[in-house]
Amino acid sequence: MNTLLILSALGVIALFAEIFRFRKGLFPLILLGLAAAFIFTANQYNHPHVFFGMMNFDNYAVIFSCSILVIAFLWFMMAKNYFLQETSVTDHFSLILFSLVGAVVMVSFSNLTMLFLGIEILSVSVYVLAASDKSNVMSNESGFKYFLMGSFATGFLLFGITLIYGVTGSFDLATIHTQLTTTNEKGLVLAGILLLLVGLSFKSSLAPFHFWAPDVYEGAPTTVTTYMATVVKTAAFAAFFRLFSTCFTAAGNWSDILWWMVVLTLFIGNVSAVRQKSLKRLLAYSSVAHAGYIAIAIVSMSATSASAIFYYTLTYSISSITAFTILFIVSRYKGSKDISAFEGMSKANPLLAFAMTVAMLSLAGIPPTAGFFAKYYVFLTAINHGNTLLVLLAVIAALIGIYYYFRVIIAMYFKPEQQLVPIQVGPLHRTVLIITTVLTLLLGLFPNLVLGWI
Amino acid sequence: MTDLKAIPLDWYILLSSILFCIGIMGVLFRRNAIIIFMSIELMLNAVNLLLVAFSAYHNDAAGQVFVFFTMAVAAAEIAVGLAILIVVYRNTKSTDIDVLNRLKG
Amino acid sequence: METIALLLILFAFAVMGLFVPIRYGNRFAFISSLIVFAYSLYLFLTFPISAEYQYVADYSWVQSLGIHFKVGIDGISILLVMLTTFLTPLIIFSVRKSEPRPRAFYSLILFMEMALIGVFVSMDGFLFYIFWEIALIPIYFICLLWGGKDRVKITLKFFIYTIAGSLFMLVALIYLYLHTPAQHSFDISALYAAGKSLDPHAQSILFWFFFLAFGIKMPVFPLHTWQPDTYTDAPTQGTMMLSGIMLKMGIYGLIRWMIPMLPQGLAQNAECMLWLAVAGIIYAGIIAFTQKDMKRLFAYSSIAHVGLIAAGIFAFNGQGLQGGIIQMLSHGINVVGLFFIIDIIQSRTGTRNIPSLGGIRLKAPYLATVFAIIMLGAIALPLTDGFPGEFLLISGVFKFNNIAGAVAGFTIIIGAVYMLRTYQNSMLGETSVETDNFTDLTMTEKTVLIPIVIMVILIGVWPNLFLKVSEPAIMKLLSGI
Amino acid sequence: MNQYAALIPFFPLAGFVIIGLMNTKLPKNVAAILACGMLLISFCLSLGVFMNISGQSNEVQLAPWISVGSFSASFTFLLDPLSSIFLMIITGVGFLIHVYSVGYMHDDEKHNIFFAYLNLFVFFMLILVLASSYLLMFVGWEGVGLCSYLLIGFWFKNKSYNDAAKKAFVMNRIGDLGFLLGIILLFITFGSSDYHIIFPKAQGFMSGDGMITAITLLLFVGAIGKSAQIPLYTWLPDAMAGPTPVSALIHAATMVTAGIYMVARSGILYALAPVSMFVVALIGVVTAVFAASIALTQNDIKKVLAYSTVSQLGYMFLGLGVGAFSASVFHVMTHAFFKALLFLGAGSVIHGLAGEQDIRNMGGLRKKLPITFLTFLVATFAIAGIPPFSGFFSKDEILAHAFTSNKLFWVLGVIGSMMTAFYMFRLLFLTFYGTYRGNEHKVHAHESPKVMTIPLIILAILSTIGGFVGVPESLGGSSQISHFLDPVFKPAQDKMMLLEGSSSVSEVALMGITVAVVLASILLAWYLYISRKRVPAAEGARLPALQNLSYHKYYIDEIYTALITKPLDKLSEFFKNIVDNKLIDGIVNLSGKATEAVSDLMRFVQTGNVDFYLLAMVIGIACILFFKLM
Repeated sequence: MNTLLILSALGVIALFAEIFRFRKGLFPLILLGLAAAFIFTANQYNHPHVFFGMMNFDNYAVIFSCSILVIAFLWFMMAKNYFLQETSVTDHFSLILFSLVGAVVMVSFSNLTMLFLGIEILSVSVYVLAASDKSNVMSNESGFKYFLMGSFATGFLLFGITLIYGVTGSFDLATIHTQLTTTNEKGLVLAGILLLLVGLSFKSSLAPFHFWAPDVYEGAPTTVTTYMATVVKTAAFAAFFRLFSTCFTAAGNWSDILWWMVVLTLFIGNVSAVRQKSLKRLLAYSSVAHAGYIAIAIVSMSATSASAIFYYTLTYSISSITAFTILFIVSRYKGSKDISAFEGMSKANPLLAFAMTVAMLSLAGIPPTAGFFAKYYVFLTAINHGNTLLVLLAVIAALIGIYYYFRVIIAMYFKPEQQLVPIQVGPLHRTVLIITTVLTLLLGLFPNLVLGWI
Repeated sequence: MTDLKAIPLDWYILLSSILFCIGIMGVLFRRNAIIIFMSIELMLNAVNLLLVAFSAYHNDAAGQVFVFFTMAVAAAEIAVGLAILIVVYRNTKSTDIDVLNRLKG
Repeated sequence: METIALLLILFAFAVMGLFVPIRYGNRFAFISSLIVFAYSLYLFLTFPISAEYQYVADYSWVQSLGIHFKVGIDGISILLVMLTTFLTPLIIFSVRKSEPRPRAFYSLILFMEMALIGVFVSMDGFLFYIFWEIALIPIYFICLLWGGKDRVKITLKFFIYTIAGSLFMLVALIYLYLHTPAQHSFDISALYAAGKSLDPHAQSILFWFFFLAFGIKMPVFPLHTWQPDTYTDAPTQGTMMLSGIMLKMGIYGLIRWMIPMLPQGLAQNAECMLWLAVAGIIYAGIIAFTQKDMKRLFAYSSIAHVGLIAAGIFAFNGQGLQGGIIQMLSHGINVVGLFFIIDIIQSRTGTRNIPSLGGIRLKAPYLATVFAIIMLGAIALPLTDGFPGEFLLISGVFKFNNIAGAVAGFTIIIGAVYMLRTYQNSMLGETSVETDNFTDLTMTEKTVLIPIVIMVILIGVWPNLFLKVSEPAIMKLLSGI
Repeated sequence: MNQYAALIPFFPLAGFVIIGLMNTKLPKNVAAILACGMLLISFCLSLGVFMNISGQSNEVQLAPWISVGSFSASFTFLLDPLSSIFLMIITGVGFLIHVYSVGYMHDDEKHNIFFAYLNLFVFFMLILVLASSYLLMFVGWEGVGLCSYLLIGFWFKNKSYNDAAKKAFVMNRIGDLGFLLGIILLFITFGSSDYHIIFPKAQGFMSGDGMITAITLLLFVGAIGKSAQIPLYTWLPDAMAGPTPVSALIHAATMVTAGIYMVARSGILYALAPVSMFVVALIGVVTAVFAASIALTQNDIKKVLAYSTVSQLGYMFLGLGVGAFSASVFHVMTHAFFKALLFLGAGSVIHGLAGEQDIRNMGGLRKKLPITFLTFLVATFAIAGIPPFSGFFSKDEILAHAFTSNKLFWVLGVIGSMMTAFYMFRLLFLTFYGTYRGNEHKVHAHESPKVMTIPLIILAILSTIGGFVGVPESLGGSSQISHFLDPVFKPAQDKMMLLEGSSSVSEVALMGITVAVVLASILLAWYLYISRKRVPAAEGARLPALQNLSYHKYYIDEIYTALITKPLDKLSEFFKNIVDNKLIDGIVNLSGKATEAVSDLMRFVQTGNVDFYLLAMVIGIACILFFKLM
């Protein structure tokens, strides 16, 4: 609860900072606040705290909140410079902070009301952020598409919640769980579950509800895209899993549908990325594909699913931050987000190229990076659950993935250099990149560091 | 409240489903963004209706509380949506959604 | 502890190699690899002849998943570790002064050496897989950064091809892991037990999964098409690493992981595998007849040789396995020598095209002699290193299946044909325009080639030196099934 | 004595290593003396062994070699009468040829390397005969093949010489595969490749045992390759590309007889396999006649001798095939003497004529090369089988055995010896008689130096008297050599239970027939080439059909090229271009291409229109609800 309070307070401060001409001090304050929120959250580990049946800060919630806070911390460091150039920096920061509140709610709800609110708090902020580059038609389009489809999907989500409520008479997860085991309204229940599945699949961009993702990711400002690919995705999957693992494990047979959706997602995401020229769009499709991998753990609902999702989202987010940060730096410098903008980078900026390589290897799932262990863990969970065929398909999809991630590496290391002038990397970005790269390798080599918690 | 219960629940479900579908159709077949927003509102209100009905049948106030949340959220959403639409309109001079297809492929 | 020391030393050297002054890059890497060689030689000389793992170190790694950092060396591993540490200094030293390589190149080689040794000493399935994959990254970059003109396409194909195999192996490993008793474990013995407890059908399927990984790495017909292109396009050192050491990973995987784990799988598929391998011998050998590019020719010849090793291993008897082990060593040594000779020829004449060579023996008798000796090793003349292996392998295969053995035996004829053709067309005859100014071996080149020649003869005359080391481990393996 | 005997092969090896490493740093004289000296030491040691052997066999263990489980092979030498005879031939004749080479190769720029190779060859040959196991024999077997390769292609600038060398190696390899598989089968059957384990065990097998038959046939494939029998004989005539001493040493006296040695050594196994025996005899006799018929029309002095060698080897196999093991070994010995002599004589002629090898350009050399002529004459008598020269005894012993075994073999054998006499005397007459047909101005024929003629003389003496160690009882001799070899061949002879041959009278009668036939064909040769002064037609001239066939060696080489070499090359290209590139790699690449194509398709689906996305969503939801709820 403290987390929510701190984040909300920060948001409000940020909102008023403009008035009090507090722009300079705002950034350090936010970082401090996030650190404080992290400490308070971490303190609640093993001290579950239930907030009036609305929210339950169990270990699952704590771990995911911490993960989200860490990612947000890194994100702020990455995005600071971008927003400082904007006039309305404080608005943006407060939107982000509010959306973080939504994310924390999404990982800790114990009532469907809170789930709905969390999703909406998060989404509404992000709709605005996506469109925040006002003069850019792409950004407008991105925000508009996101909004339109998002609110459309919200309708289904709500319908699902309503049907479940209609059958069980409660929004409380535990009650729903017990009610569902005894109810006779199988049809309504299943319809409700399926509509919830649709709503959450939309948020986590599973096919065939993924269409918004590539366009929105591409059009939104790179920093916002990063936020969507990391925090939003983490929160969406945390909520998805929390809901389905607490309520619907025994009710209705929804996993075969999800199975097909996962397969579709894996192949659509990976195959579509193959021919992309723009790295940003490529990463967007890759994000769709990764959603597929994460969802494997939900299909294979079992004891290790939660930690698999946690590990996957965390490492995926970290690698994504590396990739997007470098994309951000390069696109600012060269004015292009295409893969070709990276040509010759290994000569001009060997360390940048190295960091990008590590990120790409991690996204491709190659040892010793964290991305490998994440995939491994998901596959382990799936095979343990008997979903071997799904894993085999995922393996094939992963191979396709390697193909396009390596296009970036090849561009950096092989293609003749366009410009040998090294790109200047600011200290904040440098710090972010060092942290994320080290974390990618460290978590890959010692997954125990985080696995033990959940 | 007794009046509400006099109507069979199935009818509520049917009605709101139909409303919901009309909303969907509106979203799908209209090009004007404003009308699409309205259709989405229709969908949300269909859900609200159902929620209230369920709430009544269960004798549980939570459902009605939820409706308030929904309405608040819907209002916020539409506000944001309209704001975005204004920005879009400034750049494209159109509220037709077909104009927005630069991002693709 | 010694095993971990070996890995750590190499890792440290690989990292340090990135920071030494540029002009000492080569020397630093060479000396580091020599130190590692000396250390492994010490381990080899003091290695007790026993079937048990020595120098075992076991640390819990990912506790919740039963993953351990468990390494150890047995009679089979020590030979491959020795092969790796013996060849790496030579490979590093083979870089010619006229084509200097940056520090990263050497670091990648040292890094790869570490990964390769890691593969050979892993006693934990997960660890094995990690090393298996890690080994791929440096070689990918070596080929990508310093390869020939089609390197982008070819190396990517190579990478995805090999990763494809390994991912299927990963699935199989996870499957086996989940069949270990509760508190699952990746420990090699636990995996052995798990594999053996499966019903034959399941074993058979897993067998194919593993085979994809190992078969692609070796490579075995018909999974070989990445190999000639990659060998041809990679820089010489890359080709040497690939063919000399890396393909042994696949063979080692067969011996250490696949077959002991899935005896029923082998029993069901041995015949099929054997014929596949034997077909590869003949197929690749015949293709080698008409290759004009020397590198490509030796690439195909390597497929043929590896086919024989694979056939011997699938026959799974004492001769086959021991022959496979000794042949791994000799193939590694021969092929590194041969590729280096190609490099020498190419650097002098600017071509690897066999028809435009000729008469080199007139100009460079030392080179011709060394080439001849290594070639004799490659065609398995008795008292050179190829013979004990090929003889044991053919007899192993023959024991298993007479006809397959006889067909496999044709390798000694086919090998002689293409090797002698190559030798004749490059070394003998009159000089051509390209070879007219050929100079004989320099000191550096001699330093690389003389140890190879010594090993060619040593293994041929005294194969027991190595066979005895691996024998107990092999016998244990055989009795375990 | 035995411990010293183990050193016999290592002296030549030392010679090879020293000369090979020092190469040009060593003065020519030193190298030559070193090489000859090493062989002389070996010869002396061999002599000691030979004197002391007296029927028993000893094994000398040196070192282990390969061992895997129950299987093991070691460096162990076996000294018995059979190996000691071969030791004598190899070191003795080898030494003489070394000495001869000092003169013959004196001016060659690669003089030292030549001696190194020769020494290496002797080393491997000695390993071959001293081996106490098949596997070690295989070491020598392949080793001599290597040296043969190196020496045939000694003048490696010449492409056709290199081709000949390669051909020799590959054809030998074909045989070696048979040999190798035979060894493996021996391992599987007897658990070892050591003679002292195999031979006693073999006696327990039934005659005609399938396994033994398979083993012996496979081993014989090896012998076919090494000893140049049909169908693998074509390398030997080409092998004449090497320097003449090489032809004498490797391709006449020693290496090519390795096949005979091996079959003789495995006598007990062959004795148990009548089928194999028949095959051996058949291939032997057919080769003998076939090769002789080719030799009839050849014009290259060395080619004639080469085909003659093939033919003589055929006789030896005939002997082995009819069970006359000691007779065959006897013939190996006499053949070594006279064939080495013939080659060296031919070498002397070539040397004297500065490289001329075509007999059409010779004639009348009797006066100019008197020593060469005389020794050549002796050798010709010996090979033609004129009593009391050595070839007579050995060949007639084989024919006598053939007669008792199968009359047809004998008939063919006699036809063969008729041809032998004819082509040898044709060669002799065309070379040394008549008038000189070459270019007198360009070449001044001269006798060779002493270092070359002395070995000729010694060999001539040996060719003359060498036969007396095997004078059959029927001619009042004591057949010493077969008694000497008896301990080795006794078990095999017992197994065969040979019909005790025809009476000595008929044996004498057979000899009479042979000698008469031989004399007749000599007369024919005299008539044609001395009286009628006929000279073989020039290149390209039209010849009568049969003669043409013989002159072109029955087109066997061409047939092999068309049936094996060319198709294999075509197959190679087919495999590479079609199967590998198009089919297998095509499938691999197709997966990549297909992915890209699908990728493009999917990009097309991602239209950018929101209403399409929404529609897709609704369709998706509809499908889900439909499938789950209906």
